[in-house]
Amino acid sequence: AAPAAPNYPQTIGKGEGALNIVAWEGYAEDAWIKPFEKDTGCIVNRKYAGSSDEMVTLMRQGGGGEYDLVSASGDASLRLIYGGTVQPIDVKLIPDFENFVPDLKAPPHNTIKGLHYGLSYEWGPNVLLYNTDKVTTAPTSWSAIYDDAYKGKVSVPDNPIQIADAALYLAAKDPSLGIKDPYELNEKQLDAVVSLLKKQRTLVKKYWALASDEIELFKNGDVVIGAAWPYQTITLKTAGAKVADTIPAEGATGWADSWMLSSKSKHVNCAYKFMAYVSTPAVQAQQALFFGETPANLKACEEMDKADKGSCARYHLNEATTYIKQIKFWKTPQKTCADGSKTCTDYSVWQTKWQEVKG
Amino acid sequence: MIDRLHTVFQTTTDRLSAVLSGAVRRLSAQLWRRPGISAGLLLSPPLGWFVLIYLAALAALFVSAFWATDSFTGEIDRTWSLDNFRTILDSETYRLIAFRTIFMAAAVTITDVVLAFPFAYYMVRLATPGQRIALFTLVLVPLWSSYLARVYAWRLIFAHDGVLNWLLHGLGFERVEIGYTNWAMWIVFSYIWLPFMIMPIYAALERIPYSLFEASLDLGAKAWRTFFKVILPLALPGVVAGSIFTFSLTLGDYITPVLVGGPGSDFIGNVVYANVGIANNVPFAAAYATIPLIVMAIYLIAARRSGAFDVM
Amino acid sequence: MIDRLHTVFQTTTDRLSAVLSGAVRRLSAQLWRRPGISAGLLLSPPLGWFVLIYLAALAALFVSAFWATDSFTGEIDRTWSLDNFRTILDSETYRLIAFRTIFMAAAVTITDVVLAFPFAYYMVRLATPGQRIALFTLVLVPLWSSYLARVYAWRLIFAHDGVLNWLLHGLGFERVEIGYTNWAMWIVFSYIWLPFMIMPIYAALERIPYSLFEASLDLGAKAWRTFFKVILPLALPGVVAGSIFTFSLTLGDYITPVLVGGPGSDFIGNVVYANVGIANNVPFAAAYATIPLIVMAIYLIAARRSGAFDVM
Amino acid sequence: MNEIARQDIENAKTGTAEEPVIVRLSAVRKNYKDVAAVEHVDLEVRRGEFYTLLGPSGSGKTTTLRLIAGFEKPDAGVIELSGADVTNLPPYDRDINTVFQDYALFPHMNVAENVAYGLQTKGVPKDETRDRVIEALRMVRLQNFGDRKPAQLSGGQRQRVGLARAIVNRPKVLLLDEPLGALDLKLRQEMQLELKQIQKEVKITFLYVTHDQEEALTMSDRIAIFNHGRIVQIGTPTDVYEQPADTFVAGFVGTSNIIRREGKRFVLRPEKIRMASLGDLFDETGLHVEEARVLEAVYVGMFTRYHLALGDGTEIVAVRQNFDRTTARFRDAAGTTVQVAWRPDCLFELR
Amino acid sequence: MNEIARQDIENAKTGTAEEPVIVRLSAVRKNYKDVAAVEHVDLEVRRGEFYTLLGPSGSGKTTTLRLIAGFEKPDAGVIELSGADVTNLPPYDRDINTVFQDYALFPHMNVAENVAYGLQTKGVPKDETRDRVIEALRMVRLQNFGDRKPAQLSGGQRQRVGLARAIVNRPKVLLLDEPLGALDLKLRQEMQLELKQIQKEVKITFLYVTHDQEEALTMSDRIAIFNHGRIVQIGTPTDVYEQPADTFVAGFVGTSNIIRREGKRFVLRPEKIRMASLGDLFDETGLHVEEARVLEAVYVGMFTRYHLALGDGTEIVAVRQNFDRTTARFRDAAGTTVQVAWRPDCLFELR
Ligand SMILES: Nc1ncnc2c1ncn2[C@@H]1O[C@H](COP(=O)(O)OP(=O)(O)OP(=O)(O)O)[C@@H](O)[C@H]1O
Ligand SMILES: Nc1ncnc2c1ncn2[C@@H]1O[C@H](COP(=O)(O)OP(=O)(O)OP(=O)(O)O)[C@@H](O)[C@H]1O
Ligand SMILES: [Mg+2]
Ligand SMILES: [Mg+2]
Repeated sequence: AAPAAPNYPQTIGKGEGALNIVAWEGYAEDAWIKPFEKDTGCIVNRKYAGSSDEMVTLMRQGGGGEYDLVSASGDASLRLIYGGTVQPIDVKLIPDFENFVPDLKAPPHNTIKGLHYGLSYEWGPNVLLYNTDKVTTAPTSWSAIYDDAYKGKVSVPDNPIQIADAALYLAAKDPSLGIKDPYELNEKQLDAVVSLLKKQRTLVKKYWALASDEIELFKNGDVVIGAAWPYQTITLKTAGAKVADTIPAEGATGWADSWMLSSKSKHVNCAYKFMAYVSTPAVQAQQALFFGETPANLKACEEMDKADKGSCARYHLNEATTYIKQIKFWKTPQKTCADGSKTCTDYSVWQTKWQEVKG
Repeated sequence: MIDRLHTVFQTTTDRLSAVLSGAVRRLSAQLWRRPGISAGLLLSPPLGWFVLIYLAALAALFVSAFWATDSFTGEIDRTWSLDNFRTILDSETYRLIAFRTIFMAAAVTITDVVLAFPFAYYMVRLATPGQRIALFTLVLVPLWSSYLARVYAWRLIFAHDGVLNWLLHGLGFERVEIGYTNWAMWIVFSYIWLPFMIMPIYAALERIPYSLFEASLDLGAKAWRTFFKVILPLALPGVVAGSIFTFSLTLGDYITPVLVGGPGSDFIGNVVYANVGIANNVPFAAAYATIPLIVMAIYLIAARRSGAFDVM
Repeated sequence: MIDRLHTVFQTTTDRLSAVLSGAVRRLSAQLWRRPGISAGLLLSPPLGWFVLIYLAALAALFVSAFWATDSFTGEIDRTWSLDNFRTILDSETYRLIAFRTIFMAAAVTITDVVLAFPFAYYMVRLATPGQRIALFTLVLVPLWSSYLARVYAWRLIFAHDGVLNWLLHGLGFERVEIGYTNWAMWIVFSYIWLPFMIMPIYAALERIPYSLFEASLDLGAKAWRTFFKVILPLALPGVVAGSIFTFSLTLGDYITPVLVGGPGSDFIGNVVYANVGIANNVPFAAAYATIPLIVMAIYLIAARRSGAFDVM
Repeated sequence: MNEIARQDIENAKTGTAEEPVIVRLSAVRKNYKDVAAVEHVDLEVRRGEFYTLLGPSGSGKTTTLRLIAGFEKPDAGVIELSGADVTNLPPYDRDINTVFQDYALFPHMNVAENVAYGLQTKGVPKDETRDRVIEALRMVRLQNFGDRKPAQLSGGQRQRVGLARAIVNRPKVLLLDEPLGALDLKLRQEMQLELKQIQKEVKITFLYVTHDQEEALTMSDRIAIFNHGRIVQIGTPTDVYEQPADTFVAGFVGTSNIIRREGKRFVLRPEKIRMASLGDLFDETGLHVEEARVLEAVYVGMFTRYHLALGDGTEIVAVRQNFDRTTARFRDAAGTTVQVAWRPDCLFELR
Repeated sequence: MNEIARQDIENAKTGTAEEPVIVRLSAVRKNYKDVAAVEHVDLEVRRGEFYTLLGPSGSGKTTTLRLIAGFEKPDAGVIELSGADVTNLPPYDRDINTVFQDYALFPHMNVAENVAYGLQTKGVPKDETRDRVIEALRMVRLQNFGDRKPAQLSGGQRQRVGLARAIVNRPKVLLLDEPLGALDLKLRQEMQLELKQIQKEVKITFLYVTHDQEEALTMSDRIAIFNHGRIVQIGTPTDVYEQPADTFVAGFVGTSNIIRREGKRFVLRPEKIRMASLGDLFDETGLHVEEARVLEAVYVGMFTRYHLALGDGTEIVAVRQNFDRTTARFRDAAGTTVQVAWRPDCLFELR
């Protein structure tokens, strides 16, 4: 399949009465979905997915068309685009689009040749999380999770995209490899990364698959250091756990989620209404605070501070335009590198390699 | 209500410990009387430990159902309350999902009984020994391939452009759109767990003497009557065993709903998964997971009161 | 190699159709001889359809194993090749995972036999009727709660600061770190599928006349000898049935590895899931899923050659 | 004169010829693959008869019964019931009921439900069913056992339930396949009396299979002796015991001594032989007298069994009723020589 | 003189007193919850004896055997084997083997493996095991059946395998619990002979349980009669048949007529009664003669059974050996009056 051609509606018409969405857990809470349903009459059927892979699967099932919208992360979005599963969105129909962080208006993970296949939503970095009781000097480098010191007490996500984290670290540690973009690795570079990850495997207690896994692991003392999301840090801290997180010197990978519209959507009007609604500052702020991440809409800053003083700064929304440059956002690795050569390794290779790492 | 639940809990614990200590007493009495069996009991320490941990795990689960979680922080609040159960009962969605799960488990069980019975009957009564081996193979082979792969195979069949529609189209029928619906789940579940019904029914049928069948014909009953009055009641233990298997396997599943279900196909397992996986709300998940247990308990107690077990 | 596989395929199909047509012939012969059973066969049309779809699903699975997928777009390329199998055999990781899965299934099966046997034996021979009901309840109750909930309960037990370590610590023992290891998986699997072993062994033991036990003692055999020479061989059908259940259920699982496994805990099911979910590489997943099937087939054929089935 | 004796004598005279034939098998044959279970059987059972099929194991008795019941279809021949051809009718369309050797009681139903089963399938009204069940249970003396499950009954009681379950339907013919085969001696003797009693009461034709010759002799109006899938003799008990058609019948129906005289073979039953000490006289005249050596004497309570060797070496068995309390008389003589005697007409020549 | 008779007479004289006691039960008691299965049993079995426990169902025979085998522990009393107290030993430490009523053959082993089982547990060398198994199978005439599975054998054959499996161990005592109970009459009679033969051959003490009185009478050296968990009489077959200790024994061992004379009750066995037409003379003197009315006559082949009513209305049974081929003589007389006679010493007074 090829990317779908645009098929924009002229205006947002009357809602179809229903909307089927695939979302991350926590991305469609009653707190903001109920008012939407009341306002628009679009009843939202939510399907929570546990992983990017599951999202792709769900969106493709039944030849597409079962679900209208998906909150895809960068490691899934290109797969959805090139698989013809999602269609371009007419951003002119989204009033808040102009308030988005500039880098998120047409990022490479959801915009191809000027066509917006996705509408950026929330984003955040993958941080280095550690137990302040057990790790007394705050780590400043990702080397902490490749270090024998915490053997058997390390946890990293169970996700092929984790290769990029290691690549980011290797890019700084071993410049001779010539890694420029952690998502664009040739075979030699990939092999180097994989051998590093294989060494790391002996240190790992568990590759976490669900957000809650990581929380449990830290809470129960199974793990003292690992790669995590800010959401987990916040949850653990409020639960009284002695943890802290940091973005180490090498920088961090991160995710930027986008709402994407199925190319066979049966509820296009409701979908546009929904996208417009969740782009509003109020919803963006609610979402950010609930999940522990940063909105795409710069205007959400006030709303965040209103609900939780200082949270706008805590999530770096106030300096988003610069902060965002530190983060290497997830995107699906492809065979074709940015320079047009076909020497890069694609996602299926990563996936195989990741399987090898895990064993 | 809490008081009552508490009493129930207490009584259950008491009973259980009475039963266990009774068992121990009886065991030692037996040991004395039958020294021959003592060696067989060398096996029991691991079993004892296992039962202990088994009970601990169950208890941990049930107890946590009465706790609460701060929805924002995810911290567990160890004060006893029935809030979780109240939430479940008050929410239409949760009620619906619980009902759907139990209903589907029941539907799958009934379907499997209906399918497995003639199949097992054929194997026991009509098949030659060679055929019997072939049919056994047919039943067992799928079990050796991955559960997931089998479910995916069904997706290929049900897909809009899948095998089924290709077949229907070829035969000149209308295409059907049963992929990603509860119908699809029903078929897939029935298929996946069918061997777990066939095997116990086969074992039960094998034990029914053929002369009972003849006696029924002799007394003027035709095949249907013989089936419902003689064969079915006597095969009931096998049907019950198979039903326990298929019912519980369906009840506990949460993958098939994800893979072949559509919107509105969530099972209790999915809610449990969601609550543990995201909101980290173990207590709520535990409470929700006990719902079918409570339903079954009520059902079994009612069945017992009505004397349904006396037949066995 | 392809030629050989093709021949095997052909032969299998031929045999299968021979068996089926034989069955049909035999059935109609029986119908003539025993008009009484004809009504019982009204049940067969749904069965026939089901068998057909059942076979179609299996066939879809096997056939797709020989196809390929475009790795990026997920489109299926329907040209026959053995590439998938070659990839699997060449990769140490895939071989290891397949081996791990089968080994774990075998280990769990053996564990469950060892645990279920004395339990079932106690229920059949030593328990009073009241105890028997209590023990049955103990075995069956967990089946009615969600599979996931039970697995999570074990996480609570195994965690670094979990119930088990709390207990060990309280008793003055060293803490153990078995959470998120293959040991944890082994225990959880053994626990989850134990009822599926207990029930058939119980049924088998119940059918062994007590006099055989006494005869063995009478002839000078002590308990161990009696167990291995008399009880175990006679309970073998139950053990085999239970083993089929636990083995196949473990083999097909992929959730427990995710939830309680650690690094190096992936199962065939996880690879299948990854391949379907990510690369949408159904053919590869199908090929991988057939691996245990092929292993089992080779094993069973070898067992048959060696005459292991003649005992039954 | 008692019932049985009277009937016996009448049968001998008239062969119940005035009663219509109720079961007729004509040239019936049945093979199981290459085993000929029933080769060629012609049979006529008259209404009200107690008709016994007697023969060794594997001689085709059960197969014959199953053909009549309709559980099997003959390969050749015709089966008639009251003159109508039923060869192709299924069991439930034949007015016949069977008492199975293994009882075949439905284990999940209690006694009353078992007995009521046949009536319910026929749609007999509830009240009538209840009355007839009570009546049938009374007949087999199990009035108070209606609520029991078969597993709670002894062998003899189960047997009687099997009987009640059959007779309650008032079939034209009742088939009984070794109904007492699994019972111990004492119980079997009791049940024999009861069966006979019940047959008199319900006046149903009994077609009875046994391989116990004593049972056949005491109970039957007529006996058909089976061997290798064929009937070798049909007759009253006295007929088959006293005038066996051939060596097989002679040997199978009771113990029999075969004596050769003048190149001919004769049957001599053990009880026909009188014994006396050497020199004593027998109390009857016209007896054939010989000398014999006593080999062994076995005390059986009611009688003593003697194993004797005649002058020509033939070993024979003789029985002697124990008229006296001291039984040592002849036992002490074991090893010595005695006189044996029999009425010449007790020798029955075998062809 | 034959073996049994000689032994019988010797027993009667000496009570096998010269042989040592091999099994002794002293004041043994066994309760199952509130049921007293065995109340108080004293028993002495001597080496080489064929000792039978006879009694009705539920009288405690099986329980006694199970106590001796070690399957149950007595609540009181002592069990000795060759003088050693074995009360607390498990079955595998007692030099005793059992032949089970339901055979209890191991269905997964073939005949030879079944028979070899006991030797293997004792670690008998392979060669010797093979030889002894062959010998034991020869003894029960199953030489060629070593490879068969129990399911492929007939009832009688299975029984013999059970026997071979026990005797191959050459135990001091062999316990047999109604070993022939499940067999049909013909087979049972054959097996009785064989059992007796085998006992003579292997010279093992047999402790035999039955409730078939004829079996007990023909086979035993001594019989212990059980009732309600107690032994009511011990004696030779002639003892218990001819001189029953009480009404119970009289009724249980054989058919018995109870006659009242001068306020006393006497036992009279059916075979002691002679019959003659009115006016005829009996061939013996000193007989007590009465008149009786014939109620019924049943032909049983070897003899005819007569149901008679004496002058005082007492109903009695008499049997008469069928010396003649025509048996109609007395049957025709049914309903008429005959003379009955017996030797006065055949009346045995009951206390
Ligand atoms: N279903 C069957 N399949 C094959 N052979 C059979 C079958 N039933 C009976 N036979 C054979 O037919 C012959 C006659 O058997 P049948 O059961 O009629 O004998 P029977 O006289 O009733 O013997 P028994 O006294 O042992 O019951 C036997 O050789 C038997 O092996
Ligand atoms: N395991 C048991 N539990 C309870 N009661 C028992 C048990 N075994 C025997 N009894 C009772 O003990 C009494 C004696 O039984 P036992 O089996 O010794 O009799 P038996 O003489 O062998 O009778 P049968 O001729 O029927 O075999 C009976 O009343 C019986 O019900
Ligand atoms: Mg038969
Ligand atoms: Mg007994």
